[in-house]
Parts: sequence; structure tokens; C-alpha cells
Amino acid sequence: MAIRANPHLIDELEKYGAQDVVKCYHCGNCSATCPFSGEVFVFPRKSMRYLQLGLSSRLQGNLEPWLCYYCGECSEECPRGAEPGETMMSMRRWLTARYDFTGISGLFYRSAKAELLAIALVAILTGLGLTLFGLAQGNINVYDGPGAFLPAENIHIFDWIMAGVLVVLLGINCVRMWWYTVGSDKEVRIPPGDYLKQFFLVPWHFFTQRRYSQCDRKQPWAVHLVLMLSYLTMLILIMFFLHRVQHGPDIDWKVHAFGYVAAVGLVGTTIFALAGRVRKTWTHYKHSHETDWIFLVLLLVVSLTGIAQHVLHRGGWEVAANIVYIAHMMGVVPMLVLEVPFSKWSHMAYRPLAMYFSTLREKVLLAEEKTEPRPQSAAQTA
Amino acid sequence: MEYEPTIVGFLCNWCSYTGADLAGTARIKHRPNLRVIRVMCSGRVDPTFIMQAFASGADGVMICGCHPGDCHYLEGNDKAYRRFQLLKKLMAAYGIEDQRLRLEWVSASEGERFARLVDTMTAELKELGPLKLPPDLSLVPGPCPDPTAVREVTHG
Amino acid sequence: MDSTASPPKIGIFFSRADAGRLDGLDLAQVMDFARDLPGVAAVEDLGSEAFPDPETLAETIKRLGVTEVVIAGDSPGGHKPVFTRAMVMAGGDPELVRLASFGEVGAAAGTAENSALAAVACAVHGVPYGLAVTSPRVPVHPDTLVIGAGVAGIETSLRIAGAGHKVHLVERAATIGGHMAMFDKTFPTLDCAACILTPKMVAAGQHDNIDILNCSEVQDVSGVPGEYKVRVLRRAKRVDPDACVACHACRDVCPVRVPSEFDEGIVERKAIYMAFPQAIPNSYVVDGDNCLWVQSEGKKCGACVKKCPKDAIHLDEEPHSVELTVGNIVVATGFDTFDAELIERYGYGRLPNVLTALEFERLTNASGPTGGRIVTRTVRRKRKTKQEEWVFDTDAPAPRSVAIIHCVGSRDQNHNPYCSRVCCMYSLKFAHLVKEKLPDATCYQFYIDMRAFGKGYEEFFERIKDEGVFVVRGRTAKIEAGPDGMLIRGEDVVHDRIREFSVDMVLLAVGLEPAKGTQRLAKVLDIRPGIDGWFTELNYNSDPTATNRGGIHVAGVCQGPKDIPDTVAQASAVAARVLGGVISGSIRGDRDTVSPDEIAANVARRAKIITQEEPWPSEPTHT
Amino acid sequence: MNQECRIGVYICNCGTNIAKVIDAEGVRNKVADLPGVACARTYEYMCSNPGQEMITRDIHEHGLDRVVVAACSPRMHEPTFRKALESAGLNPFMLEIANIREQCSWVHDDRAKATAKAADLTHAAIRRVARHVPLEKQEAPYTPVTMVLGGGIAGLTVAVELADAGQKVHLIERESRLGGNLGRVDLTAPYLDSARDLLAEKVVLAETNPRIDVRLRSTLTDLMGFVGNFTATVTHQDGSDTEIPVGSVVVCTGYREFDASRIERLGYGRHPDVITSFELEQRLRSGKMETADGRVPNYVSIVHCVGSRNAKYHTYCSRVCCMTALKYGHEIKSALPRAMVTDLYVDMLSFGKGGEDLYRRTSELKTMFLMFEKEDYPVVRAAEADDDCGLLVQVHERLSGETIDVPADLVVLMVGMQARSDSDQVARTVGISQDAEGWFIESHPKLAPVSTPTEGVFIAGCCQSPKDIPDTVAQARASVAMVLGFIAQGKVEVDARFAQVDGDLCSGCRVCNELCPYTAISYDPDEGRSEVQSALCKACGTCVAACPSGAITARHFTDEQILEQIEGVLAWSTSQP
Repeated sequence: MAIRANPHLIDELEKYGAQDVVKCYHCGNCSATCPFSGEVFVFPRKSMRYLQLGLSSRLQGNLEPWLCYYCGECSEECPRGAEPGETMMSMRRWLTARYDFTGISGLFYRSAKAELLAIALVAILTGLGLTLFGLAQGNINVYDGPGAFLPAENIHIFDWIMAGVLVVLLGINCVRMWWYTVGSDKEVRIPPGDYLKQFFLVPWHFFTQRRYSQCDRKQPWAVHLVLMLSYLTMLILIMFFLHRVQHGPDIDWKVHAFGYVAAVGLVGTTIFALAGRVRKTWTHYKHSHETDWIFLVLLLVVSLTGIAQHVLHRGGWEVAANIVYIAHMMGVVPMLVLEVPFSKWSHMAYRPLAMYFSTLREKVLLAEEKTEPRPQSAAQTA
Repeated sequence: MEYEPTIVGFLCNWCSYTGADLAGTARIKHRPNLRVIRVMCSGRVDPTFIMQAFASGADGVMICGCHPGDCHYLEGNDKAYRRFQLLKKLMAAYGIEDQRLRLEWVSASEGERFARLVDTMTAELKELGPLKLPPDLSLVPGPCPDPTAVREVTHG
Repeated sequence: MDSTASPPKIGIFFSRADAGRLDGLDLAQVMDFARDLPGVAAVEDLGSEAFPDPETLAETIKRLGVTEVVIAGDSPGGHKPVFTRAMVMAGGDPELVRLASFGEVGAAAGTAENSALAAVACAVHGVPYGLAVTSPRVPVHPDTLVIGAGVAGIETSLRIAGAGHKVHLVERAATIGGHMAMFDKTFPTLDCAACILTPKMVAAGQHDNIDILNCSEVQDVSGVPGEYKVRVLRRAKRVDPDACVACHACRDVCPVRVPSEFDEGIVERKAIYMAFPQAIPNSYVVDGDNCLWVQSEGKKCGACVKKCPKDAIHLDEEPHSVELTVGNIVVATGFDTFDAELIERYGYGRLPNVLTALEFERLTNASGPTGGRIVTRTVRRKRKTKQEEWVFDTDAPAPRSVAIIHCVGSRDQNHNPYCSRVCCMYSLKFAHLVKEKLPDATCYQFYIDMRAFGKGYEEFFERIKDEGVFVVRGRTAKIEAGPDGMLIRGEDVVHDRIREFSVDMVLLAVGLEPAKGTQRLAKVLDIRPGIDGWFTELNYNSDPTATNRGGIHVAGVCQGPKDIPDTVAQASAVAARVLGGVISGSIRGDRDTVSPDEIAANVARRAKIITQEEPWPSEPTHT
Repeated sequence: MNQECRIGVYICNCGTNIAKVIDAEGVRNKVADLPGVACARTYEYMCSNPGQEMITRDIHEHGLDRVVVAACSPRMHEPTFRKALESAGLNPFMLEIANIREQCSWVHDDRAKATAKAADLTHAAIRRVARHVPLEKQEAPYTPVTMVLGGGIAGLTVAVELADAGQKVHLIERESRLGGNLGRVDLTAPYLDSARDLLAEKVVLAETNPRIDVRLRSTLTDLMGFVGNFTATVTHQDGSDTEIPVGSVVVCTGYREFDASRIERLGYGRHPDVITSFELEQRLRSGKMETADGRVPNYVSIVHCVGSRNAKYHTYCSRVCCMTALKYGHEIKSALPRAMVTDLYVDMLSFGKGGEDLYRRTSELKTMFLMFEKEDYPVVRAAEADDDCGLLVQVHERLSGETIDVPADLVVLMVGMQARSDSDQVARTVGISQDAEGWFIESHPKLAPVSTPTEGVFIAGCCQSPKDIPDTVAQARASVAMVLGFIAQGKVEVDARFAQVDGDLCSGCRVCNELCPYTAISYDPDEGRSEVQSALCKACGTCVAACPSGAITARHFTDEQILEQIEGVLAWSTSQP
């Protein structure tokens, strides 16, 4: 059955950042350069082909964009300047939008204005809510100090509700991802047992970014890992040790030491990434989508306000600390409710899943090949 | 040793010789039994040449010219064809098998065809075996004349 | 023109879409000039819009009430279809859309401004540029200078000399023949390059009308078209070519070994050498940069002088200049190949059995170091210096598998963006040679598009496939040393597979680049090298061999990559121009002397000739 | 055998071309002792300077009077070695070439048999050369008038260049206007320059230059004579003939386009919106970019290699279609800015100067490129009524491995070039040959790309094989160089090989008079015998073979020479006792 070519898909992807894919003339240099391109998954050329021809069904079921870590070697050596790395990046954005049942992802990716507006709205609501609620309580001590209206345990309630919402949102999207990429494929049937046996891959890839480290260049992986681990550390501190984190003004080294390391990691990597994007130092910093800027700036704002709040708090300037805390929350809340499920952060969930799914697929396909070799080209029989 | 027939080929300079060269440039392999003699036109092939060739021990003779209508000299191949028909009769009279003399059209682009012709004729002659002429039969009266006797007519 | 019809109202639309050569051009001034041309009713600026909307244009055409349209710009042809359509939509005549292409005539006139003005004037009058802007005829000196003695230069020289006119053939190297002399076979007929070229070389060497100046370079050119004064530097050859009998006695005693340029460095030659046995002039020369005697200013060595039976060697010879007067100059400087070391991942220079195309040509050549045997390179240490050296030993093992990689340095914006035009075919030829000489060897071709466009080329490609060569569509990404020879990795794009083959030898189909010194020569001759460094022809389509300077022509690869048949044809084409001028006694002068006023007058006059209101101008012929 | 002959025999190794299959040294040893052989040598490349010098040196040192070279085909290097003999003071006709490369080493594998054959051929050449006699070349004047067949860009270039050099030209065009196929084109690739201006310039120059005699609606129907002295018969539309004396003829008869209806699956002739490239050109030029039912197309699909690179139609690549298709990519986008252009190709042959750049720029216009396998043409079918396009083009797309339906309102078929249907007639008239595809064959692709076996007849442009405008112009001017070479010399050398009648032996039967296709033999009633006019004779030898009195000799192809050759090839290889 023939698939209909869709010349308009490329226009759509352009909004997600695929600017140069039209230039590709399919020499295959990128796929052969990529250290992850192997027996079953040969990319990024084929994905670029799907995009050029507008085969959205093929593209939607494609796991390959998630297998790419954008080390940038393919882009550097591309004879046509077709930016395969950036194209894969934009396909990840597009896929994120496709997985997202709410349609908000797509809206954000296609329109930076919409995303900024949403962030501003959530931030203002948060700020306004906290301030008004505080004023209604008669002070602005949000979390600490006399009469704090939002102590750690209250925040935890909020945390867990938030986490629940996120899990549901992301969960639905992950199931959609599974359906598009693995579930709906009638040709490659994955035995249910394999799902269980290989599930360890999800946390494994999530925490180690193992595959990223296999790129020829280690530095980007290191930066990415530091950022991610710092973020995770912060998350764990907040989710489980918030009352100790917030406690002050003394320094509680058992928790704060982690916090400091994570803060240094967060601020350091964010500034590094921002500077890199401004100066276009690495290949994957050369093309910045609006969402990349928004994400980094937001992260920096959150980190800096967090640090400021912490310093003020330790210094005993409670009022100031509490005001800064509101500002901090104005960054944190949009980050959690918008970025995590609908934008850049969501790839933290999709990528390990993609690794998991791709391993499952690979196993089935390789096993099939053993019993019934696929038709081989002349060159292979040589 | 296996019997290998020897064929004398008369190839016209414009089509067939070029075609045979093309077989070379295109490396179209064929049997090494043909010995080519270049003539300007198949119309130049004198019946004497053919008889001399058989008398001197050739197992076969192949004349190649341009396709009808393509002759570089307009109709030399036509003349060759008519002569060939007469010669066939003469040969039958001498008891020389029909397959031993062929007239074929090979154009400058038919390297492949030329090679196949050589192969098929060689195979046919192998079947036939060596040519046996009556021992007392001499086709050509005497040895060819002394070269000094060739007179050069100076052109005015 | 029909006098009863209402006079035309011409609308001129200026496009800035292709800004390329518009740099530094004052478009406003050109627009002002256009406004004053007869019949011009409107001058519009289209801006840099690449694809204007036909409906809007139709509206504009209607609004302005123009009956004829001229689209002006660097490369305005891109707008022609939309204007034609808009014209029809506006009820006008689609045939009355004309182009004023500054880029097309870019090489023709001196300044960008002049050519732009001329192009606009021509288009307004409906006179093709080539008709209107002709330069005056000037008398021509019958002698010709040909720079570069590759197959192009030799062919041009032979054609001109054969017609009875004197040619000075200047060659930088010691022998004429250029790159073609290095080749083994030529595609697609596979006849040997030597069989085609050496007779031409011999003919050139023996021709009374051809004066070969080897080891020479053009230093300076002055004068005017038809009468150029050329100063040629003749480097010291240090051997009298008339006395030398090529007995090789000198070579045998010379102690200095350096890589042979002719053999692409895969074998060594002495400091006194002859590039190859069939070299023309068939005489030894001394490489002064490496000769011990020359370098020590006469203190060391000098063995060859003593050994020479004919006293032909004069190591103290000094370079000197000669002055030539010529009417025409033909530039046929050819090419150099891409430096494969620039693509690190192919390992050239690091892996001994990664060879460039020219190295392989020499290796497989019957007169090469192994007598044409294809063998792998042996790595060994020099006995004295302990330096590693790579050599081709005749008894070294033959490669069991050979990979040929296309487009090395070509079609790649990181290197040369253009297609080098010959690599596909010579790669196929290599594959054939490998299969012919080593029938058991496996041979792979890695390619992007197979450009087998010439007569018999596609058939050759089919034949190579029939011979069992594996063709893999896809560019190779990297070559690394492997456990068994080398490992080559590339994507087979039509089978969607990564291919990793273990190979013993890799041949890099390196692309062509303008010869070293092209820029300098362009400056000396005052002609223009184009974007990629190749000389710019006067007009891509109609005048592919002329340049902006009268009497200076380009032939062969120096104008752009081409194969041997195309080079020979182009070289003969140049000879036609030269002969045409010499026979008629005059050539066209420089084309950059035309002023805007002259152009307008000229155009108007030509327009009358076209409508046959005026007779064909009789041109003075000089004898 | 003439014992007084001193023959030098030279066996060429041709690198490894010959030596790989033939034991050259063995052949040398075998022939070295033949009567008359004064010296026999082998050498790497006989055609090279040292090789030729070896011959000239031997001629002087050994007093050779005849030379045999066993090497490549005489069509290749006979002139080279003749010159070498001449330079050594020997008559150039005292040479015989044994073709042991094209007709021996290149076509045989069996070393022993090939060596035996090479020895036989060399032996025959030695026997033959012993019978050679010195022949003197004749000279004839050259008429500095050139006839150009075909008024396309090639013919116009030849005419204008020659006229510019002050020479008289007759330009013969079959159609009622000049311009040829280029006249159907609007813009040129890769720079989208105006083809009309390019052509208009040449046409004006040709039509207004008094040195160019343009004859429209005319054909060359007969060409008699020889180089420098042809008589061309031009037949006009009204049936009248003109006889024109010319020195050379340049054939620039061009090509015709492939008939796309032969490939049924492409739907040409069945779907009105499937058009050829020339039809698109016409639409672009007339500004009517519409479908058959008057809609503005949203999708335009271009299919490459129609009739080219296909064993069933034409095996060769038509060389210009890829670039033209890329040009259309731009033109369609310009005329229909909202249309989507798809381009179905096999290999993208954008090889010329500026070609790769055009390919890149066309990609940047979002032209969708789809690759199909050579010979696996796409299938064009009508779309469903509710579709947003009129046609669907189904293609097995190689770079995705998918079968794809490409939407199209207009399908443009890039029809290839093929030889004109009347090219065989032209070939016969001027005496040149055609290859299997009907293109005219050049003497040698690299040595003589515009020459033909008939001296004074040249070929240029697409009648030789497909090529683009710059290559056509270059080739046209290359043939101008050949013509100007003759004009500059003012004379031609007439082949020394012609037939001669021995008046003493001629019985005056006049059989030969009728046979000669060139009317070179005339009967002298006073003397009662026939005579050959050497300049008209083309040395076919038909008369020689037919003369009942044996009175006619074909110079350089005498009976004796050929009979010696027969003896020679058979001396060692006969199966008979």
C-alpha cells in the first residue's frame, strides 16, 4: 500500500526548528558517522527522509530521534549543511507534541509567544496568589518565620498533588508514545515477558545517560549529566527533605551540602549552556529554538532566586527571603506545570522510554533475522 | 591437440574492421581462429583471394562488409554480394562445403555481433573438420608474381 | 516596428533577490539611467523577494499600464516565469518579457556598473547583449602563447601550428603532457592514455611551429589585445636539451633521492631526472632545489657532470627571461587534485593503503613502480635514518579487497561545493582495472549519484556492475585501521544499512581544484577567476572559452572540471577563435571599454540592423 | 620472396595491454629470421617518442627500407608511424601495421593461441610490406567555403564563427526557421539566462552577415568529390536543386526528443496533464501554467530519465535532463509560488559548472526529491474525485524504501534525446557511420572528437551524442578549428591510395565505368581504354576486383600485397599438411 507524500510536513517541522533538512541529498554520511547507528536503527538519514517526503505516520512511529544525543558530528561533516543533528532535535520537539494529548506541547513549540504568555500567566497567578494569600494571613512569611502560611508540610501537599498531576499527564503521553512506536506495530510483536525483563533500562538510562557517554565527545554528556543530576538532587531534597532544607537560619550540612553541590551544578551548567548558545560554541548550540532559551532562562531564574532566598534566609533577612521565595515560586511553578509535561523537560521521560522500547524492538528484529535473514543486498553477500 | 580451424577474414576498412576494433575496445572475447586482412571495401575482395586462401590451407573464409545501404562506397558491398553468390556455385563444384565461406554484414557499432560471428563460424568449422581439397587440385595457377614485376604507373 | 501601433510602454523591474554580484553596485544609479531610456514608462524595485506573487504583479502591470516588461538584476531569470504569467493575467503579450541579466554578462564588461547599464539598455531595446556590446576589432599578431602543456594546451597548439601559425607553449614542469601523461587507461574505451597522448606530445615536440618552453612560467604580461608582450621566466634546466641523449648515465650517479612528482610521490627520482621515459623534450633536467652541487654552490658532488658523455650538463646555468610578442594568449593551466589529508577521517597520510586517484593511476600504470601490478603498500624503516617509509614492492601481496570512495572533497560545502565531473567515471575505470588485474579481489564503490553522462559512459557503468563490482550508494564516513587491513564504514542508503567492510586498499576519488598559481596568473593576465577559483568564461553558454580580455582564452579544466573528450573539444574550440582571428587579421579587443553613452548609441544602431533598417556594418579587416 | 628487402619489425607491448596476453618476445623470435627481416625488436610503447626514435635510428643504422609495427589498430597510429618513417627519409607507405591489440590481445585470453595469432598477423604484415612500393601523396586545392547542415545552436555557432573569421558559409536548414531545438527553450540552466537572447544573437548574426548564405527548407541530397573539393547538391522545398562547391561539411543535425507515449505507465497521451518537458517549456513561455481543465496546479511532479538509461529504450544518459529539471524546479516555483514541486530522479547528474549549486538551491526551494530505480518508472494514475490533486504518481522510493503516492496536478516528463529519424539518410549522404543508437561516430573520442572517417566531414553538437549548450558550442567551434586548419593551409593532401588503369592491359570493356560509384573512371574513346581520375577515386577497389583483364591496380591494396598477406597468415597456422 502506497503512502501519500505530504509536502507540507516540512513546513510544519520548520516551526519546530528543522530549517535545513531540505538541503539533504542523502549521501548517508551522517548515519555512518553516528556512533549509535547500527544494525537495526540506522539514523539520522532515514528519519530525515521521512520528513522530506512528509511521511508523518512513519515519523510518528519512529524512535530514532530519541536515540540521538546531538553530539553534532553528523552536522559538522554534513556536505550539504543539512544539519541532521538539529533536524533530529526538531523531530524530538515534534514528537513531544504528537505524544501530548492536550495539544499544549505543540502550541508551545510552534509559538514561543504562547509559551511565554502561559509562563507569565502561571507565574503571575502564583505570585499574586501567594502574596494575596499571605496578606490575607496578615504577613508575607510564606514558609518560614512566625505565622508562615505555607510551611513545608503544606508545600508537600501541593508537591504531591502536582506530582500526581504530572504523572498522569506524562503517563498518558508515555502510553501514547508506546502505542505509536511499539504498540501499534503489527509486524514487530514484543513478547510481554521482555517488557518486564528489560524494564530496568528505564531508570538505568534515566540516571546515567549511559548512551550519551558513548558519543565520541564526552564533554556534552558530562554537562548534561551534571545538570540532570543536580536537578534530581534538588528535586529529591524538595520532595522529601523540604522542612530540613527550609529550616534555618543555621546551615544543616547533612542536607544543605547536597543543595550547594546541586545549586553549583545547576547554575554552572545553565550559564555554560547559555553562554554556549550565545557564542555558538558547540554544534548543538548553533541553532537555538525559542523553547531552548525559555527553558534555560527559566532554569537560571529559578536557581538564582533559590540561592538568593537561601542566602537571605541564612543571613537572617527573613522578610527579604520570603519575598524572594515568592519570586522563586513564580519560576518553579511554571517550570513544573508547563515545562515538565509540555516542553523541554518532558524528554527526560521520553528518552529513557525510547531506549527501553528500542532495545525491545531490536531484540525481536535481531532474533527474526537469525531465523529468517532479511533480503540482503549484493554488497552484503560479498 | 584439438583441431583448431584457421579462418581468413576480409574486413572492410570502414564498417567491419572498425567493428572488430570495437570488439577489442569493449573487450568482447572471442575465438582466436580468425586472421583478419583489411581491405578498403568488401567489393575489393577478388574471388582469387578466396581461392588462394583455401589453397594455402585456410579452413574457412569470412568476408565482412557494411550493411546493405551503409557502404562507405555506396554499393561496394552490393557488388561483393553478387560476386559471393557466383563464388558459392564455384565452390560447390570444387566440393568445398557451403559453411566454409561466409559473407556477413558487420557495422562499426557491432563489435558484439562480430565476436559472435567468429565464434559460431569457428564452432561450425570444428564440426566440419579440416578442409580436404583434392590433392591434384591447384586453384591458383602459379606462385604470385615477382614483386619486381609490379609496375608502378606514375600518375600524371 | 509597426509605426501605426502605439509606442511601447516599458516597465523595468529591478530585483535584488540574487545579490551576488550586485555587491558594490549602485542600483539607484542604474535605475536612474533606466528611467531616461526611450519608451520606459515605469521603473520598479522588486526588493529581495525571491518569489513574488503573480496576482500582485499582474495588478502592478495593469496599474502601470506597461506593455513590455524588462526584469533586471544579477540573475533575473528566476522571475521570468512569474512575469510571463502575470503579463498574461494582465492581458499583455507574454513574449514581451525580457531579461537584463547583470550576472550573465558579468565577465563581459569592465565594471559591474557598466555591464549593468549595458544589460538594461539592451533589454529595453530588445537587442541581445552579445549583439549590442561588441568591442572594436583590433589587428592581431599572428603568434600565440599557450600557457600549460597538458592535453588541452597540446591540442590547441597542434591545431594552431597545424594551420601554419607559430605557437609558444609554456610549461611549468620539465615535460609536457600534464596530468593525462600520468594516467594508465582512459574511460570509457579503456585505451591507454599514453597511446593517445604520447603521439600528440611527439607531434608537438617535433612541430616546426611549436616552440616548447618547459620549466618556464609567465611572469608578466603587458600590451594590448592583439599585441601582448609577455615575459617568460625560464628556470635553469642545467642540461642542454639538444645535447642530451637520455642515456641515463647522470641519473645513475646522482646521490640525491626525492619523491617523483610525476609518480605522485610513490617512487623516488634523482635530483637530475626525466619525469618519464617518453618525456618531451626528451632530455634530463636538474632539480636545483635538491641538487647537492647547486645547494652547496659548487662545493659538493657534481658527479653527473663528469659522467655525462656529451658534456650536456651545466650545473651553473642561471635562470633567464625571454620576451615574446603574441596576438593571442591561451590559458590551459589545468588542475591540481584535492588534498585528501584535509578529510581526516579518511586517514590519508596516516594509513599506508589509502591512496589518492593519481597515486593509483601511477601504481596501476605499466610504467609505474610495480610494472602495473596492483599491490598493497609495504611499511618499512629506512636503513640509515630509521625513518618510516611506505613503498610499493613488486612482490608485496595484492589487495584482496579494494574500496573506491567517490566525491572526496567534491560536492561538499566543507571543501569544494562543486562536482568535479570526472571522478565517477575514473572510479568506475579503477574498479575495472582492479577486477581485470585481480579477478578474485572484491571491489566496492561508494557513491552518491553516478554521473555517467558522456557517450558510452552509462554503458560502461553497466559493464562494471556486470563484472561483479559492488556498488554501494552512500558516502563513506570513516576509514580506520582494523584487525585485518582497514575497516571502512558507510551507509548503504538504498538498503538502509550501515556497511562495514574490511578492505586492504582504499582509493580516494579526489576532486579537482584550480592549479596552484591560478590566482597569480589571473592577476598577471587581468582575467577573472570565478567563485570556485576556475577562470570565468565570457558567457557560460555562448562563449565558454573567451574571457573579459580580448585575445585571452581559456581551455580545458582551468575553466571548470571536464573530462578528456570535452577538454579536447574545448581546446580545439579555442584554436578556432585564435585561427579565425589570425586568418582574418583582427580580433575583438577588450570588452571593458564601453561607456554607457556608447552602449545606448550602439544598442540603438544594432536595433536598426536587426529590423534591417541599416545594412550590416562592414568591419575593417587587418592584414 | 624478395631477398633484398630490409625490413624492421617492431612489436609493441603497449604497457601491459599487449604483453599481458601475448608473448611479444616469442613473436619477435619467431619472425626475426624470416627472409627480409633486418631487425626485430619489442618495446614498451612504440608510439611514444623513444619508440618512434628507435625506428628512425634503425632506419639509418640498419638501412631499413620497410617497417612493420605490430601494435594497436592501424586506425589508431598508422599516421603516427608514417610520420616517423617520413622523418627518417623513408616513404611513409613502406609501413605495415599488424593489429595485435584490438583484434588480438584485447579479445583473447589464451596466451599460446593469441601469441600464435599475433605471430601470424606479424608474418603477414612482413610478407605484405615486402611488396610495398613508394607512393607519392597528391595535393589538391581547398575550396574555402563551408557547408553547415542544421541551423540549431551548433550550426549557427559554426556559421557565425567561420563568417567572423571572414569565411563563406552555406547554412542549410530543413525547417522554415533557424534555431533548432534550442528555439523551443526559454531559459538556460544553471543560471536561468535567456535562451531566446542567446539564440536571437546568433540568428541575427547569421541572417544579416553577407558571408552566410542561409537556406531554409532545404536539405543536402548529394555530396560528391573529396575534401576541399566537394560538390554538394542542396534540394529546396520546391524541388529545385543547387550545386554548391564546398571544401568541408559540418554536420550539426541535432536530435529529436523521445516519444514519451512509448512508456505506457507514465500516462503520456492518456492523461492530458502529463506533459513533456518541451510542452512545459511552451506553457512557461506562454504564461499559461494551467491544467487541462484550466485549474492552477497545486502540485507539479517532474519525472527524470524518460526514455534514457533504460535497456528497453535508450541505454545512454541524455546528459541535460537533470539540469533542465532543476531549472524547471525554479521556473515552476516562480510561476506558481504556492505550488509544491516534486522531482523523481534516478541519479542527479548536476555535473557541470554551476550544476551542483543549482541542485542545492533547488533543494532549498523545498522541491521534494524522490529517487526511483533505473528502469522502474513511476506509474501515473488519476486521483480520486475528492482528492486535492488531479493525478497520483506512484513510485518505489529508494531512499525511504517505501512505495509513495506523489500528488500531482501536472506531471512533467523529462524526455531524453534520440537520434533524428533521418540521421541514417544524412549519414549515407555525407559518408559517415552511426552507432547502435543512431548517433554519428567520431573518428576517436579523444584524438579527434569532431572528425569522421570521411575527411572534410565533421560532426558537432547533439548529432554526435547528447550534450548541453556549452559543450555543444565548444564542439561546434572545435569543428571550426578543423575547417580553419584547412583554410589556412589552402590545400589538401589527396590520399595516395587510388586505383590505376594499366593502359596496356585495358581492353576497353568499360565494366569498371559502370561500377564506379564516384564516376571517377572515364572511357577514352580515342585510346579505347578507361582512365581513373585519382582525385575522385576513393580507393574502394571494386573496379579492381571486377576488371576481367586485371588491368586495374589498387595502389597500396594490390592483388600481390593481399595474396602475400593471405599466405602470411596461413603459413604457420594451416591445419593442412
